Amino acid sequence: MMEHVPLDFPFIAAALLMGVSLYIIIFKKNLIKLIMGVAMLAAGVNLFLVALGYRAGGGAPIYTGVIKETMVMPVPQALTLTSIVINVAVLALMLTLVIRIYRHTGSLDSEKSRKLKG
Amino acid sequence: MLSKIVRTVANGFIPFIMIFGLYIIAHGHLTPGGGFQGGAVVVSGVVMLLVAFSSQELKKSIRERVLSIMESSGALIFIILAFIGIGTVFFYNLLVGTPIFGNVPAFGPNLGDIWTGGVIPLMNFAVGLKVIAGLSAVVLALALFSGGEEVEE
Amino acid sequence: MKRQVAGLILLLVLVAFLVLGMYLVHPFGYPDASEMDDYMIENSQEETGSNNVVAAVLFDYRGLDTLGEATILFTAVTGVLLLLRLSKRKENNS
Amino acid sequence: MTHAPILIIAIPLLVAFLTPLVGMASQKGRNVLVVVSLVFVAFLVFALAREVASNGIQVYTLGATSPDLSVPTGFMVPVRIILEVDGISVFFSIIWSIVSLAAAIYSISHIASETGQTRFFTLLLLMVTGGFGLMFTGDLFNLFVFLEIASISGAALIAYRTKFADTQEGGFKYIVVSAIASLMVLFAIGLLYSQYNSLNIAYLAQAIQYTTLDKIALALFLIAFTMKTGMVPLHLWFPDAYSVAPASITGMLVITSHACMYAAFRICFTLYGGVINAPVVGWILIIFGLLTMFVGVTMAVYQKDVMRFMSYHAISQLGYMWIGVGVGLAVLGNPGLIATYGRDAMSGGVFHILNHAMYKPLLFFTGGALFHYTGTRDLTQMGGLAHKMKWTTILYIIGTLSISGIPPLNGFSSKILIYESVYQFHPILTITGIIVSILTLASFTKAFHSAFMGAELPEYKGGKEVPRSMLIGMLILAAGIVFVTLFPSLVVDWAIHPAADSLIDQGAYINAIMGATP
Amino acid sequence: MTFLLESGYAFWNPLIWIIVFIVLAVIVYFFRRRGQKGYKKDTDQTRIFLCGEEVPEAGERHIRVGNIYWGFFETLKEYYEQILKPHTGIINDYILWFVAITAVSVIVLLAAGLG
Repeated sequence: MMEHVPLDFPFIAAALLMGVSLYIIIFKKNLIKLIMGVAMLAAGVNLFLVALGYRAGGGAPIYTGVIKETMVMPVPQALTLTSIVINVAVLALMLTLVIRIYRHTGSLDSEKSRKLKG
Repeated sequence: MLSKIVRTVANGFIPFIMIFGLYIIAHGHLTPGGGFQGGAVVVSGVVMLLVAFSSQELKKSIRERVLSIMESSGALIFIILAFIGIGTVFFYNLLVGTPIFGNVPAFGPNLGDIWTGGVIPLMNFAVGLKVIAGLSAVVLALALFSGGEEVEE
Repeated sequence: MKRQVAGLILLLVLVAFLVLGMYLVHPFGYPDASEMDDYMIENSQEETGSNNVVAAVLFDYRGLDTLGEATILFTAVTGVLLLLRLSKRKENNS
Repeated sequence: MTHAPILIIAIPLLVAFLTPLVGMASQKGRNVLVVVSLVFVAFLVFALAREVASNGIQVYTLGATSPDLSVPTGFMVPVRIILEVDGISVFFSIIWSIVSLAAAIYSISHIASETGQTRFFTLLLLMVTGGFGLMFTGDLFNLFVFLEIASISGAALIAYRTKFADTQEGGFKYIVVSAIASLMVLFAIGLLYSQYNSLNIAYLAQAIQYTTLDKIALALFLIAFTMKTGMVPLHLWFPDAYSVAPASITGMLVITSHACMYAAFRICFTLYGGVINAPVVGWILIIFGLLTMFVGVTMAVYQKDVMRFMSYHAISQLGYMWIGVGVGLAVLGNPGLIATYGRDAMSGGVFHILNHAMYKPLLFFTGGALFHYTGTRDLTQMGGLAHKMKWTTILYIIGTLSISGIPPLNGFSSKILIYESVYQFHPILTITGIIVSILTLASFTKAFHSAFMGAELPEYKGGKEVPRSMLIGMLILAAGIVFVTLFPSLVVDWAIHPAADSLIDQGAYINAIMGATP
Repeated sequence: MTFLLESGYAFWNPLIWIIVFIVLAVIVYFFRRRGQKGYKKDTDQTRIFLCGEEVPEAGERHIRVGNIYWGFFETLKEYYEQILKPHTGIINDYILWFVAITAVSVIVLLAAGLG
């Protein structure tokens, strides 16, 4: 499938996005940046999922009005929709907890909020 | 509380945003969109109000209690719509073929009939109600809390 | 410091494996298998009466996922309102 | 009765949506509603268990024209979400129903002095729903969704006591770890979907080829689920999250970690069972299990916070289960060895899950009772509490003897199964297990002496025994311990062996759904 | 016989253990009631006697958790220094461990497939 390799760009982009976000999560000590890393990781996974369902030259799988002959696969779009909403929920809860931590400790540094250790 | 111009523009825009969101919710089974997307659009209007006016101003008109009642009722409508199929199977689309949203389009492209989809439009409405109430409650609570207040239980 | 370097190396190894896996995934736009999705595209109109196949998948074929999704949103809202509540009860309603 | 699987998932969900409305009306009515619904769900679970024991695997296809129409007529691939309940699912769901009922009853007076009780019980019911869905579903993406439900509600409940800083920190760590593990699981699901275009576990188990992508997906599944379980190199979040939560929630979190263990079993035995390189994965699990046992118990001896101390013991007990099931997985390809000792090892591991699910929440509840009485989790400030908390002391002694495997209590009956069967696989496993058991007894004796024994301290003279509902919650679990102690072979024959066999027998799981198709 | 547990290579029976414990309890009780009965409550007979020294308060009498198993920790000092090193309560390190173990297990699985 060598002739298709350039077409793999969305998958490669998803993998690189996941790598970058994992780097952010591991090496950035600011809690808000950590949450941004989690959001980017979710974005990478969603990009991978929605790219799975694409068919070359396909249109939206909706029968209203004029449509193309080939339709892209509907299930990955549904899965991506679900996972986007799930990640919205997770991020809302994370930000709430960070606000509370900031109220308590007065800092956003993950090395300062380590009362629990050992 | 931003300047008078921003507030006036927000006042002008808010009905269009609401109507667009409700359109997306109502046509979820015919066109791209659905309950979650339309609800998100409506909540974006709420966020615009929150930015234009202060959160205290909004707190006078929107009450936490009402929002949580709306959200619970939306979720309840959704799960009850899933339960009505339990005579056959849970989540069975009972309304296909009945007068309510029961028309079945012929296979292939068509212009779209609003009375199709069985329980899907109703579920879209339930989810839209729930998303509007829930997300505005979250946004309002975060704004109020960072403004120094806390939410009553 | 040594820990950070080792972590960086292992992270690069993992990302390398992910990119390798991405090359092994079917070429973009040409899926290997699509029986389930073809079935949904064919039958969604007569089974659910919905023109929008994605809506049919969300609310009929994979309805439990959407119920769980709505439940997760409900959970997050309840959790946010729980965590931002008054930490001590006011005298008038206690 | 055919609707039992979905009712067990949907009724706690319905009650969770009702709870905020009822809680606005009356607090007592809300508590009654929660407890009654959980009792009803427990009855449904036992009825479903009898159904599975008599009629085999139960299949429930959501939205189809008939519940057992798993594959559309004239078609080869399952398209709808299918709930599939076999022996191991029913086993875990029985544990989950009992412990969640005990935790709900315990919570009523454990959080009586806090605000936001209505939302607390709502989240507790949502957590129950997530656990049941995780155990019953036969669909990978649905498993991810229910995993997220359990994780988010768990994180919000861990941070329930918002006036302390450490609770917020523990909840944040828990939700970050859960979110990343869940996203890795979702990525692995996408890898599988890209090749086989299906999300149904049975269909994937039939079609899987063990290509390179499948190996990467297996690694992601395995490490993500074992991190959620609390296996040792990835256990660091575990005590942080468990020690700060309200005690009832800690007792439930133990079972959610067991549910993630169930998901890992499902992946290893059912999804990859036919093609997996069993010795390698089995040895990975065994080595992690040895580390888990030893590091967990040595860290536990070191602790001074009562809940952290018990959390590290929860970690070290997980090691027994991993060793038992890991040995069973390592010899999976060899029917002779399975018959010789593999099945016994897996039965021991599964039996230990049951025992651990009885005595560890009991011990966490007693720790919560200590917190309720003294207002601190620090063991150095406790002492002489046995003078005032007689019931708590007795229940703590029961749990201690059971966790450290003192005959005749139930901890011993599962440990002897593990020891004897694992010894033939490799003797070092048994030796480590016995050493860990000794250290467990030593550390619990230390905690018992420093908390309960000694003269009555002046600062704790005024208090009295914990309220009744907390005692009821603890007594339910103690009754379970006594039952398993008295009738070990009954439990093994009716619950443990079917569970272990349903893990070993992959074909039955596949045929239950794909039976019609060749 | 529902009490009997056959573990494949041995059996054991909780009833036997319970009976043994009951017998031991009876023997202990027998010896105990052969002891002194002449003690009177709340007199010097039942008070703690430390060679005439005055008895410290309850708080000082109680051995706190920090002082138990001192020798154990003293012997295993190096082990505990090593094992406490990874337990930095920093969330980033937790994810670092996760990524590291995932990479290692991917390598192991792929290598096992080759061999």
